[in-house]
Amino acid sequence: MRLLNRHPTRPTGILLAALPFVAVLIAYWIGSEIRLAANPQDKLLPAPETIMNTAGRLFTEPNKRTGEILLWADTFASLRRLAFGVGIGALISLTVGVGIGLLPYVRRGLSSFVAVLSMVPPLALLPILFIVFGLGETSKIVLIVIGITPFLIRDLSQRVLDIPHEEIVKAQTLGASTWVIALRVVLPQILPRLIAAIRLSLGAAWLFLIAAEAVAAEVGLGYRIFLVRRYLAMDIILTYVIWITLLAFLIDFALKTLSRKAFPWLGGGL
Amino acid sequence: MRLLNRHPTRPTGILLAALPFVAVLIAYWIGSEIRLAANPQDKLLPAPETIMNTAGRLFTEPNKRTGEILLWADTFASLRRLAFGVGIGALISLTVGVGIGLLPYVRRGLSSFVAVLSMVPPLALLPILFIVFGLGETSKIVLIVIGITPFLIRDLSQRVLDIPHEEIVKAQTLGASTWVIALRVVLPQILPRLIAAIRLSLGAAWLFLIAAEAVAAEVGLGYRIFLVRRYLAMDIILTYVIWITLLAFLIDFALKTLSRKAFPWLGGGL
Amino acid sequence: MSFVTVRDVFQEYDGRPIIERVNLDVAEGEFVSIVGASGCGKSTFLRLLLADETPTRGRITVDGGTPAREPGRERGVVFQKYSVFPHMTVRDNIVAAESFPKGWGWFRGAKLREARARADEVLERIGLAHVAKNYPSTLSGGMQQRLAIGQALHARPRILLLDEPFGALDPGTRLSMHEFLTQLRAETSMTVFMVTHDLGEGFKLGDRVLVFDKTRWDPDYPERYGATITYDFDARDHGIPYQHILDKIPSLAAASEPAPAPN
Amino acid sequence: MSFVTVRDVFQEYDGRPIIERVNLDVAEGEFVSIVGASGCGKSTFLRLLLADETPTRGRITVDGGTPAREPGRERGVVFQKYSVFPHMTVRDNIVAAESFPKGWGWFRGAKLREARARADEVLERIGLAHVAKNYPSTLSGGMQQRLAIGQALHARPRILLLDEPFGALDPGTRLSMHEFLTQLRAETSMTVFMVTHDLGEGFKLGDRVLVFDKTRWDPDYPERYGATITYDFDARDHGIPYQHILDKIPSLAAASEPAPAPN
Amino acid sequence: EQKTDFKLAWSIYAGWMPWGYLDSSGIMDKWAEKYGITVDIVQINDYVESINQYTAGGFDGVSATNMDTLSIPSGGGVDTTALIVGDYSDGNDAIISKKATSIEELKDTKVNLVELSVSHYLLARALDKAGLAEKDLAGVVNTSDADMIAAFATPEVETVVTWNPLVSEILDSNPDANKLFDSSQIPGEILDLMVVNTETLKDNPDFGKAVVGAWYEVMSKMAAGDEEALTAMAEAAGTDLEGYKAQLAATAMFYDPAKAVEQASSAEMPETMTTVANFLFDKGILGVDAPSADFVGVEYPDGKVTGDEANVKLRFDTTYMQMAADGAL
Ligand SMILES: Nc1ncnc2c1ncn2[C@@H]1O[C@H](COP(=O)(O)OP(=O)(O)OP(=O)(O)O)[C@@H](O)[C@H]1O
Ligand SMILES: Nc1ncnc2c1ncn2[C@@H]1O[C@H](COP(=O)(O)OP(=O)(O)OP(=O)(O)O)[C@@H](O)[C@H]1O
Ligand SMILES: [Mg+2]
Ligand SMILES: [Mg+2]
Repeated sequence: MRLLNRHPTRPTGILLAALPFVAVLIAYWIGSEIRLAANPQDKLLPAPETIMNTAGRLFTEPNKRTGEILLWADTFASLRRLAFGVGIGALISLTVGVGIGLLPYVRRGLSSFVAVLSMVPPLALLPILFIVFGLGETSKIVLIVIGITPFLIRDLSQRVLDIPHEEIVKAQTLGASTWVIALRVVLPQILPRLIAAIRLSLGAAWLFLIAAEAVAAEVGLGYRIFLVRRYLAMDIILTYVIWITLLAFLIDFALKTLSRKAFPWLGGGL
Repeated sequence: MRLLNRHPTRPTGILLAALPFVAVLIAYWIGSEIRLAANPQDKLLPAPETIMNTAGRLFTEPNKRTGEILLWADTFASLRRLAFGVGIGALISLTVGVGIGLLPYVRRGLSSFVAVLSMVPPLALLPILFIVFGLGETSKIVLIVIGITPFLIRDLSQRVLDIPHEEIVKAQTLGASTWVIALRVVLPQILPRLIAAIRLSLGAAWLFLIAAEAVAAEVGLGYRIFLVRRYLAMDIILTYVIWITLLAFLIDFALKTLSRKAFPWLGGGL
Repeated sequence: MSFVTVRDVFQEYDGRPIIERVNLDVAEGEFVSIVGASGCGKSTFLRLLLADETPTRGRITVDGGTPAREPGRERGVVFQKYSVFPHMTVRDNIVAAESFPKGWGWFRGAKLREARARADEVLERIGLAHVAKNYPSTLSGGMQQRLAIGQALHARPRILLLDEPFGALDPGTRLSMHEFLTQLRAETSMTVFMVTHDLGEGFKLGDRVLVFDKTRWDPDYPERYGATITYDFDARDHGIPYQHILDKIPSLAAASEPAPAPN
Repeated sequence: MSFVTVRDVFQEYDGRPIIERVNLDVAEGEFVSIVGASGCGKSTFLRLLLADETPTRGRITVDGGTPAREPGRERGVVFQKYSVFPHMTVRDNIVAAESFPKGWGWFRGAKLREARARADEVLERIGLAHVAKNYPSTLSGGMQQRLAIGQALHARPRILLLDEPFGALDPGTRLSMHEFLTQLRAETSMTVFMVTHDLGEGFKLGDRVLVFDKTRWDPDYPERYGATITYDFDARDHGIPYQHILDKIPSLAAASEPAPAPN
Repeated sequence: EQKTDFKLAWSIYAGWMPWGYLDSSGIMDKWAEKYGITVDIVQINDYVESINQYTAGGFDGVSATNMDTLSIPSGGGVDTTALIVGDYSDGNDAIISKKATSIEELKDTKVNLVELSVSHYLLARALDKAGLAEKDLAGVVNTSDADMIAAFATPEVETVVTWNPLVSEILDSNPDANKLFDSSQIPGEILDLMVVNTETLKDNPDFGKAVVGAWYEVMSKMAAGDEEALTAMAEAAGTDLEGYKAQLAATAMFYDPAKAVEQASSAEMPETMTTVANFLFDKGILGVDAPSADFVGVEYPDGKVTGDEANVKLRFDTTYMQMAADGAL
């Protein structure tokens, strides 16, 4: 039988899915053992149990001075920035995307500009950004917005253009104005796509967040990683990396679920 | 007439397209004038002509010590890294993507692993990367590969799954083995998608390149930007930013053209 | 007493003529079927009637008014696909025909309740009351087209334009849709233009059948000339004997297909 | 002397029965048309014949062999869509029928030239020689289906399976495809199974017409029971008078469509 | 112009940790209130970015080294005054090698460091003292300070130049690494300052008084070994009390304002600054338009000027530190 027609049984499937994770864990464990055997003080690949201990401590032990648990404070601060950045980016891109997709005038005026914008490396502009928006929360949020919005706009405006012309014509024959078409025909139909596009750009959003927090912040996941990187405290870094991965996964899952629940008319599509 | 039915005339259209670019230039020019009026030596927003002069110098004047023109050396080094990183990422993702999309066993084994991998923030793993791959070219290329491959794999494997089942069945009725199906039915059909996916992930690739070059390098566009940031030589930074934008644009255009030329069977699609 | 008047209409795309010198007078309440080979410009002509496009030359007027510049409520339309809004329930699709001309495209409170009640009546009449709360994607093709027609009619257009409305349906469904349309026609007295690929359908439903074809043909430059109305059949009393039309215009049968090479 | 033997075949999806207790004997060279309401499981049955799926229960054998576990060269197939490879030229699509069983799926040098020559012959016969170097996307729907059939036949299968092969074509093209298929049939003597929505087509082309329908029906749980072969008509000599079939099995006409509510 | 709200930026470094404590302990606020102003102290992780921000006008003052002050704000035309001379690096910056045992052995090898930083300067001085020049090396590789420890752990990196806490971190985890040279061999050349905009300071002497007053209150606490204050600083630096004390040991803090005044007025200062200016000019950091190394003028407490007298952009001013020393604040 051809390999492509062979389906694993249920238990085999679960085993297969677990395999790469287990392999990575074992590889790490071996690497860590080797390094620690050579130098028990090695910080690069701390033993798994060290990481577990550190993680336990980070998640539960409050800072003596301030009384708050740093990891949660960092998480909260970072998620807040992420939410604002992505939220503002989504709002801008919805407006501009619908404009570009629906109105020929706006399309002519903005589409090549957005195309060029999306090519500018935002990290290189960090100094200017910080000077224009200050070093507070604004500049971090703005970096996320600048980083993801051109992509979102291009994706959404393409989706607006993909809406069958027939639907737009139909709406016009029912007497809809441009405004009503944007609001009642186009907007609801690109909302699921907005969620999909946000899911795609969340990776970039995290990246920009971490980069911005590395430059100027007093709290935040990226800040903490940056701070302890100087001491090569890999147990803390790895805890944070795993935690960020988990958060990213949860956010992605939440968005996917939201999309399925909120848009029943998609009928399983997307 | 509804706004959505109004099309700008040709000259109006060109005017509209130029408008945002001109607006940005003027805004910059005014900002620069104001700052330079306050402090003629201000480095943050150099006058446009200063940038022009700097750019002219950067593109033509060889370095006194080494005799080579730094900008071209930087460009060459960065493009080389980019090409290797993207090329290796493309090869890996083609193989793995076809595997995941075509073979149920591989799909069960790898798809959730890749999904988790794509959530890991690569920048936070830089220290481990350096130790494993050294500080040379390898680690920079590997950062690009790690940064873009999970996305490429997910995109490509989805495209493989999107190939109509009918085509796969048809190939089987013509006697094709799994290998032949992968090679002659699936691969050629996802190549255009590979190019599209690469175009989408080039922004991220640049980002990772710049980040890697900021950490350790002797030459490269990102290296230079971070180096001259030490004395706030915004004229050089802006020249480099514009140059990177231009390069990104050219690469994107080249890939688009390649896709159109190399895959005539798409018939205008994509 | 011509209601829809088409005068010397030409349409070109990128300098390529598609439709040439079309003249037509249609009385109010007439049902006009349009047939022709694939790609000859039937849909284009419908778009011109719809005012979705403006003809390169010539003018199309309704009831002696000025030519429309964009689609509006006086012209209803049903396409082969994409004629209903996928993100609205069946009932909301009907309500949309009332609420879209309003400022925000929405009804609220009492108005919404009234509009919904009227929509339910419409659904009852078109036999979709039992799926009022479903989304179109859960409906069969025939039900979707029925909804599209119901929606178009609920806006009370003076002209109804149909572009192969039953083209994607299977023969059984098609027959039942014919019945449905005939029934609706009996209740209102709209002017209808219907493009179809199926000659039988055209003659069965239409009062007139227009045939679009090229009158001039340059074998070296097949795209040099556009199509125009070459025949205008009276199709009342089922247009018997329409079967002979194929003998007169063989291109209708071959449609998009070149004849198989002799071997 | 049964060639294709179907014995007590059941098929379920997620515990939902689609096909129940199907038994069938088909002689070599027979042309079997399959009709039935939309969604009753015709395509599913064809997939079982194709060995693209394995029946939940029962067995399907060809020429007394063991049941196939996956599609192979002995069964050719043409679907309504996606039956040709879009990334290969028309000629390469035919060559693929020869080269795919080879290790790398490629021919080179002299072998390639020979295969191409043979492919050109096939193209000549199916009337596509003039577009040998085109890509399928530039072909009309009818030409694509003709290519799909030519490609399937070039692999010399013992059984040909057709799933609504002409479903997406307009009536004129459809007629010419009927002719084409009849002609090809005359040349080879394959066993053919064809699913169609068009009763007339089924009777015109088939030697036998199988009707799939549910024999049991629970109004509260419409999905409780599956379909099976309820009629097996002899359709030789054009199966006259097939028109009465609609009186016997009205569900064929209504197809996917619920009857319009009376008003 | 006269104003009442001021902003200072600082970044994490052993000698600058008091700035964070100044802010969190409320000492700054107390002094600011005394003079009827507010001073906002902002921590910035990226040192270069903090100076850039100051240069661009985002802050009224910033913690910086003498070298970076000369190159970025002063070189950028922002007239800057060194308000506080906090310390000089007394071993905080070091050249560490895995193989080489002397500077001479660095010949034809690569050195990893943050280019154009004080590390680079330290290397240049070390090479100079050994009779070598940078071109005798196989090259310098720009390496981010945040990744210096990881870099040193990779096989191809042989020599790094960096600062604390990275120096102690590297020496601790690599017992066989050799410290070839450190800043204690060039005492007083790498100064850690708090620099402020000259014009702002001139128009708002209260700003200078409040900041200097607050700073020396914390200095006295540190000098007295106040555990609470030192622990807070240690934590902010991401280390513990022991670790921080070790870092301070390699920092010649001027706990006593009089010592700071003495350093700023010392006779070596013009010489040091000239060396620094030459280094900067040599590296092209003073800008392409800079005609020579002495294109920026530096003024010393006694009114002496090195460099271009018409373009004085960096001023060492001991007025306020003297006030602190005199207890006049
Ligand atoms: N917007 C457009 N721009 C350029 N060419 C167009 C456009 N719309 C239609 N055409 C061309 O005009 C010709 C007629 O198209 P049209 O859709 O009106 O044909 P049709 O008679 O409706 O065909 P079919 O029966 O296949 O629907 C075609 O050759 C088509 O390619
Ligand atoms: N892979 C599958 N998984 C689950 N359900 C399926 C699958 N394939 C088909 N079905 C279900 O089986 C039923 C029969 O489908 P099938 O495609 O065989 O019908 P059909 O008779 O070919 O219909 P049509 O005339 O519309 O093509 C349908 O209800 C369909 O939803
Ligand atoms: Mg058409
Ligand atoms: Mg089917």
